[in-house]
Amino acid sequence: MVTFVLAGILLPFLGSLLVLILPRSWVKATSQLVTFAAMLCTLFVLYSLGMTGKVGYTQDLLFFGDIVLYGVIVDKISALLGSVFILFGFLVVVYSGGYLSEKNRDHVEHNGVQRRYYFFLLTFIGAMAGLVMSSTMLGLLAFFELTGVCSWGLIGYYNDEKSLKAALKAIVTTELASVGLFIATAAFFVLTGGFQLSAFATLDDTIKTWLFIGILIAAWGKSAQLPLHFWLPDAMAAPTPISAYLHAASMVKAGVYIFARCLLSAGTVPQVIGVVGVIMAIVTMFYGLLMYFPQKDFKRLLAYSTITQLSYIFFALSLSIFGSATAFNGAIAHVFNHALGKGLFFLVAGAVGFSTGTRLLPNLKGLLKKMPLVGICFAVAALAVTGVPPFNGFFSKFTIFAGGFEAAKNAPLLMILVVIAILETIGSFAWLFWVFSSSVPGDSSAEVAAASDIAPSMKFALVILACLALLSGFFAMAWLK
Amino acid sequence: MESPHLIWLLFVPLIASVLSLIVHWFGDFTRPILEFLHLASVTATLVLTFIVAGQVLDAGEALAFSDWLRVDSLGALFVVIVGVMGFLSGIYSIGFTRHELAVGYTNHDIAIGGLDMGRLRVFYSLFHFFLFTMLLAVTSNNIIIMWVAIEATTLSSAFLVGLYGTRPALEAAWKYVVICTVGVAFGLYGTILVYSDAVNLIQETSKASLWTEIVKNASTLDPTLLKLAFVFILIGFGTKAGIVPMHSWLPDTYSEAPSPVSALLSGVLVNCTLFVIIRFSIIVNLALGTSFAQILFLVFGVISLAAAVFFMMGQKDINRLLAYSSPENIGLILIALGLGGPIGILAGLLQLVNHSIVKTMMFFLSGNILMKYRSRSLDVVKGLMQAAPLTSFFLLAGVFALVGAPPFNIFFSKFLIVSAGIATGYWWLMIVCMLLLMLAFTALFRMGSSVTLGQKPVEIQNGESGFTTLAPIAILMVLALVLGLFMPAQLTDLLNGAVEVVNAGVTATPLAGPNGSASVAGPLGGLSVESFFSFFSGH
Amino acid sequence: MLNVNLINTLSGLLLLTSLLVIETKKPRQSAILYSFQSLILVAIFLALAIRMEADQLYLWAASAFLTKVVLVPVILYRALGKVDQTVTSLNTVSAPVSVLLAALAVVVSFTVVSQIELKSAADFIPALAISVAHFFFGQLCIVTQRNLFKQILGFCLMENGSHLTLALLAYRAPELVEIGIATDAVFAVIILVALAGQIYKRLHTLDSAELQTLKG
Amino acid sequence: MDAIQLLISSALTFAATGLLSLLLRGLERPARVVSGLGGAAASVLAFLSALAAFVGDSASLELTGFSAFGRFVLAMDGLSAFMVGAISLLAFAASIYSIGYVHEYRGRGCGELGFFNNIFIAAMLMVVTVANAFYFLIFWELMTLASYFLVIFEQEKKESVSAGYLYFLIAHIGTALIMLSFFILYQQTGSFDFDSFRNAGLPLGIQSLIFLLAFFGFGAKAGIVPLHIWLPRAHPAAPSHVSALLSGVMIKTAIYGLIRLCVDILGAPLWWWGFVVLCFGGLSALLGIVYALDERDLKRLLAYSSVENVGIILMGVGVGMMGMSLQLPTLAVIGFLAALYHLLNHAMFKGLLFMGAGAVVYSAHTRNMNEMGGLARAMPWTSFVFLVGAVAISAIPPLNGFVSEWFVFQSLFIASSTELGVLRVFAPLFAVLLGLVGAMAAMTFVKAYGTTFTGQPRSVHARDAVEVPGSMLAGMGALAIAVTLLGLGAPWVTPFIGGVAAQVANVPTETLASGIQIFPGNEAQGVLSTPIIFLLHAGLLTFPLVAVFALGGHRAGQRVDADPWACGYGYQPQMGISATNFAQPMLAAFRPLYLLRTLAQKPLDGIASFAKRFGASLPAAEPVVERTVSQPIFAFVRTVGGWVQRMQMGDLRMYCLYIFIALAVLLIVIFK
Repeated sequence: MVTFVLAGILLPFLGSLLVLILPRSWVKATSQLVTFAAMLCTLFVLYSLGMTGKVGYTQDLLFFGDIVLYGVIVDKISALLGSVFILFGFLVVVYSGGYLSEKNRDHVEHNGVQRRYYFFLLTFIGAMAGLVMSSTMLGLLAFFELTGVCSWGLIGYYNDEKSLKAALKAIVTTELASVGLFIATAAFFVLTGGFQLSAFATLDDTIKTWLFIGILIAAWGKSAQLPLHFWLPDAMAAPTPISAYLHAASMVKAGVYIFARCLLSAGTVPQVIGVVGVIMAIVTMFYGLLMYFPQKDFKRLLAYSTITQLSYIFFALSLSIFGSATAFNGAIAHVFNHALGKGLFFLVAGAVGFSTGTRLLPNLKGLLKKMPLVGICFAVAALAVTGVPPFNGFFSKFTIFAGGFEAAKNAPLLMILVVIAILETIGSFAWLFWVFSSSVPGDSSAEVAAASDIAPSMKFALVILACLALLSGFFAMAWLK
Repeated sequence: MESPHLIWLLFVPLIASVLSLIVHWFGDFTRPILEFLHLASVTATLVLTFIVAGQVLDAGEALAFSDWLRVDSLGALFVVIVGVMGFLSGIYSIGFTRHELAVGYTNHDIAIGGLDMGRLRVFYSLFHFFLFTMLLAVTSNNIIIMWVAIEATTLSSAFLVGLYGTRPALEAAWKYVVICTVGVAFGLYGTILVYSDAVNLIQETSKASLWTEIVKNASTLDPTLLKLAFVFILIGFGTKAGIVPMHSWLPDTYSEAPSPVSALLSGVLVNCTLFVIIRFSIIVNLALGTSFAQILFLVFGVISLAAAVFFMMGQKDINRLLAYSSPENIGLILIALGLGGPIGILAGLLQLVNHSIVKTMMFFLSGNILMKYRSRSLDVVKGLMQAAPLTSFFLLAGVFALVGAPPFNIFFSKFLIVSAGIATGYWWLMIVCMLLLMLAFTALFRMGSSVTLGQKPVEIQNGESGFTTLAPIAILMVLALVLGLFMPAQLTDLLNGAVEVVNAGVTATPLAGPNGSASVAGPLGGLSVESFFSFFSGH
Repeated sequence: MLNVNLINTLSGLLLLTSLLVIETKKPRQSAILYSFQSLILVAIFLALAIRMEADQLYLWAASAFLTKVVLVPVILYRALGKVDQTVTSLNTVSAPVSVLLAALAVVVSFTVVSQIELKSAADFIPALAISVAHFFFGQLCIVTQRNLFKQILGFCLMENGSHLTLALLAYRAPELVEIGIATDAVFAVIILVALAGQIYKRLHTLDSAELQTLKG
Repeated sequence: MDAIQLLISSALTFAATGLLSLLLRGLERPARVVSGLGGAAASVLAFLSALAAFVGDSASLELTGFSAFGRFVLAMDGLSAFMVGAISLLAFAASIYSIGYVHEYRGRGCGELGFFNNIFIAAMLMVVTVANAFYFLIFWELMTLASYFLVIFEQEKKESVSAGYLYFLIAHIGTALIMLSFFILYQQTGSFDFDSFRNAGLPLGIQSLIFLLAFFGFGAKAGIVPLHIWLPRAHPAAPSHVSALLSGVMIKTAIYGLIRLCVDILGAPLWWWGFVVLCFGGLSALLGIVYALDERDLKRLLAYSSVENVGIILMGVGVGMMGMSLQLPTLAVIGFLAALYHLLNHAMFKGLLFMGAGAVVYSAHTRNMNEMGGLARAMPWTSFVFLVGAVAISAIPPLNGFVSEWFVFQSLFIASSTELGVLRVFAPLFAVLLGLVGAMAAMTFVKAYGTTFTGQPRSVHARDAVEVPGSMLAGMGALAIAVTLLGLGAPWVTPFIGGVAAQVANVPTETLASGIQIFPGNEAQGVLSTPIIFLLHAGLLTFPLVAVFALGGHRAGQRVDADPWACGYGYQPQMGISATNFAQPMLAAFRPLYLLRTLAQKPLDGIASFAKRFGASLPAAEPVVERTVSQPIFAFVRTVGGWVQRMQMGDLRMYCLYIFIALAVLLIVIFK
């Protein structure tokens, strides 16, 4: 089984090397093939884990002496998230095949297939898989930083002043934050004499607190939480499939994932971490909500939405510190669901940009008339993200809130925060749905009326994701039950 | 163990140096012969370094000239660095000088010049002499000769730095020579102080200048004098090593010298001077306890790191930026040494090795850029991705490696340094260092993105710079990756031995565990080196 | 047996000559003064050789005479003959200030040296302090003088200082060591002079203040 | 098959035919027929399920759900069965009706319409039968979602889209409130099953909190004043058979939810709960009808009337709840009986009326009553069934509206004789209010029918109108028959509903008797015989006829066939009574109530302008973290960098000095 896990991690890396070597005309197909194979591997891991009663296992792989540097952990969480990250990676690679072309009106200056794009993208997919599957702190740290580096290459893809600046901002901010993880990992190593996460539980509370503060700082930076959030809206200078993958589905989840993974390994965690996490999450949530309103750029709006959704995940994870397993499951489910929902939303934004050449919301009217598929996917994405059943967002949000109420049983003050979070979800809904109402139905605006058709590969990705956005909520909930 | 190879190791470059000067008798064949001689010499040197290192691994040390030359594990580590980097620089030089010859030497006062045949001869001759002096510095057991060798490195490289003969090159060369000779004069002073102290204790005066003898008698040396001496040594050799605030020659020199020379200066020479400082610190540790040298190391390490990263901010010149990255890394190494203990020393030495690999590669790359753009300014050098994709790929990878991104080697040494800091209780210092490193990170990343991306100037032709200039880069790149992912057992043994040597005076118990042995574990077949990390696992 | 005071006095003389080397306006004169100073150094070596009964020091004296009294001044003198003398008298600080700084260097040196307890050097504390101070004088020369050749002379002064220390503290060192140091110094001077010559040829200046294009 | 199996097969049929319709979207006619006939068949199944539940014992089904939040439980008790019955009746009619009606939407996505419509009905069926809060919420939102798409179906109209948005938003807020109330219960019980909620044993304070949350949560969906604002916009925006479903049953699911949670589960322990419900019911009834009267848009008028009727239903619920808390079983049963009966009745006649309005729109292509007139001639059948609906909604015997309002009156009368002081004061007042509302409702529908179907056509549309297709007439006809039967058959229907009410009120069912009685033996047998009342009324009607005939005034009955005389001018259609001028006197009389709307507008405007200003200031707030944190840090670093870089000024001598200073400092520090 570990072979398949490893194949899921290493195939994308292999692909990234192949992309550099192979002729230019093979690049696209190679990338798609490799990610498809990786996806099959991880899905098989998921399937077989499900068949064997979801009993997790760890396999150490890389040693220095008796110290495990890297190993894989396959459990409910890593198998679930690993498969969704790679699956989405595959879809993004497919989507990119159509998106990166001369027909793209959003970026007319584009010149053909670029190795760099696929190289960074595939490396990123591999790194993300490696991160999720890691059973050691060192693995988390190394892949955490690697994802940052890849994101730099991808954000700056278009080579203009703006995107380069955004790329630098993103990498500097996230790397600055990752200092926290770096120090925490080093301390962990010094204190436990190894890197295995399983040793986390043996540490005493004071040390745990400090380690978690380091981890949280890194996680906040990566997951664009206040006050390290500002890189994410600017990172929208990236090609849209990248925004979909990195800034909605996977990379920003790296932060929450390490937090979750460490929480899981640590057993009991001092409540002060929970308090800090909950408060920061609520503050970010509301900040993100307020920032919805002035946004004219579709993608920036989505970026802020991502920020708030990530705060939900932080919120839930912090709640789990107060003793609610439900909240933890909710957080994991939300990682899963939001990846698909928000990913779809971004891909819709990409499709809109592709065919109309604009991402400005005031110019987008009547998408449904001109581009029914995009319009429908828009609706699905909006519903999924805002948490309307039967779309996936609802299930995880509901679980989070239920977990919040569970946790609030012991700490009544939390109740207020949970209610605030529910208020935020209404606000989120109100605005995103307003955007939906004003851009999807009705008569087309000039820009939309003049839209071109989107590429078949983009349609493929959109349809698959729309279906997943409908089904994944049930799946995640059942899987984590 | 007496080692004739050690003697040959020194003589080969010396002979090559002399021969290079006289080959112009061959007229039209001068260049091929020069190149052949050059290749033969660097290859021989490389082979000899490996042989010597092998002997050290087998026997613990290699001796020659009645103990005046001695290579132990610590020395072998540095010898290998000199050998490998010398070899790669040698390969790179061929392509580089050919290109520069094609550009041609001009008498005009321009920023970046080319070469003519005469200068080429000087280049090759001094190149080997430079190599010789560095090898002498790291193989000498005699502290005075050590000093002589270091001083000689300055003198031999002075004309290399000023090779282009342009105004900035000459200015840089002048500054380099004056500051370094002044600095190294301090070193001489310190060396003399140590020696004069030792000479009073050691009956056999001819042996009083031998490092091994001084170490044996270290505990009886006069503490005050030793303190004084070490201050002079640190300041003196620190000048050469580029420790802030004695670093000031460094950016000028690195930026104006021909790229292979810059690579050697930053990748090797710095290490050689650090080697001398480490040698003396061992004596000091034995005599005064560890805290004296460690505190000095820490202080200068932090100062170097902090100042360097601020120098790097907003730097517009690629080479100067890379140059300032040297004090940054030296600072890290010093901090690691200052933290002390096996982990700290190991981390420091590892960082030293890694830095020299990556920095050499970066200077090669900057040489390639220079060949293509005839400029080092970030305002001019843009769009390398279009102009030379492979170079640009290497450059990016180099930047990642230099900032310590995984899976490159510096990531791990950086990690070890921070671990060492935390293990010794310097939490806050480590956080400060990491934050400072972020600035370096920013600066390097800005450089990387500015150079590789963006729109290239219209007049620049597309195309790579040739095999001989790319192959060494590729090799270094592979090295950086390999050392990031696995650690060859031989290197581990060398490092272990070196740590033992450095640590000798401090802890009575040497490193725990058996010598490194490779074992295969897991489907990846990860090389397992037991002793490497075992001293932390056993606390 | 020579009186210790002789050695100390000679050392004091050394200081005086260094000041002269630094402050003399014309580099050629400085070169000559340097030669004279080296001669005093040779005298100290001889005196030490007699007092310490150290035979090696005779050899030292000989090699020092050869290199410092003859070779280096000649090289400098000849090189200076080829350059324009107009820019020679530039300096950064006025003479009184540099004398003051020199005095400071002497005080610092005495303070530091007085803490050292070396039984072999107990008699020569003043000489030792002076040798340290002399070393600093060289530094002072480099810092205060803008002429490249004066800076070379500054380096030579530092060399002399360290040489004296070596002789005072480690007179029993093998000849090879001494020769190594001396040769290195000579080579250093040769290379510095050559470089300075190149700079003069290419840039037509000997003013180090004009070598300030590389910064930041 | 038992009730649950029938129900599930019904729901699946709805879903399947909906999906089929979606798949057939390219071919509109088959899509229309599949969704319509399939919906009708599914409705029959659902109705059978309700019947089976009434006949057999209460049935339930449990499945281990996919979530951690408990099992998937479907339970058919009396209340659920009643709701299923109500939904299925209306759904049947609407489905039949839709076959013809959807033709109006050709080329605009008939397939999608069928899909959403059938999913919507299926979701409603599940909402009223599912017995787990988690699944309840899922179906609840699914219902909202499907109906949202139906509301914005005419997406070309801006107001449709904005109405849909408003609807969805308020519904979502309501859902959040409901969810909160469920969460509180979950927190205490650790389960989302309704069964476990029943045993929660919460403190009354928390129970009251749950009640308030649930009341406003469900109230938002039910359209109680002041949460009704979406209703008159959203309901008319949808295609008419959907409007019928929305007004007829969807808003009743909220009533169901309220009863389920506050009465069935919590047991309505405090009297003021019921009073709150009663008050909001009264308010809604009054304002709803007042606004309806003012409306000239036929479908909006009907929508406002729905607000009124929800108010009436809530009055019944309120009384019933108070009866429970005061432990007066009779009052409780009568109250709930009234509520449920009116719920069913309203479903029927409001469905009928909306469909009638749809038929008018179908033919006349306008919703503005001022542009109608004289349609009775062109569309006699439509006119007739609309008249039936109008009579029923005006609570005129013998049709069903009268029956249920009568029960409401009766419940209020009984309430006024309880010992609770508040009730003694307010119950009569509410009875009076109900009377007033009834009168105005009659007036409203006189206006609606009159201006639409009688007089002269007031526009080209109206003149060119023709009768609608048979399927639409069949759908409406079915409802007309139901309306009549529910009215005339009240004595036989009442015990059924009474049984449900008793079950809701948790009292034995025997207290209610059935049969034709004018004077019930005890107050519990508060059953009226509509046939007798009908006979009485008919008798009263025959009296003037007989009088005229007997007194020889036969001229009065003579038909004069001449042009109307209009003060010397030729008669113009505009001179006839129109929707606007008809209500003029009432507008004057109820000016304060209408002023409420304008008054409420002011704070709303204030909020809106504040929001606008706030929103305008947000862009400035966006980079605030950057400006206050990261940029200053960056600037600081740059400044420091500048200082440091000044060290490297290019002067060799200074560089040497640095070395010297470093040495000196070290020496001084170490050697003091």
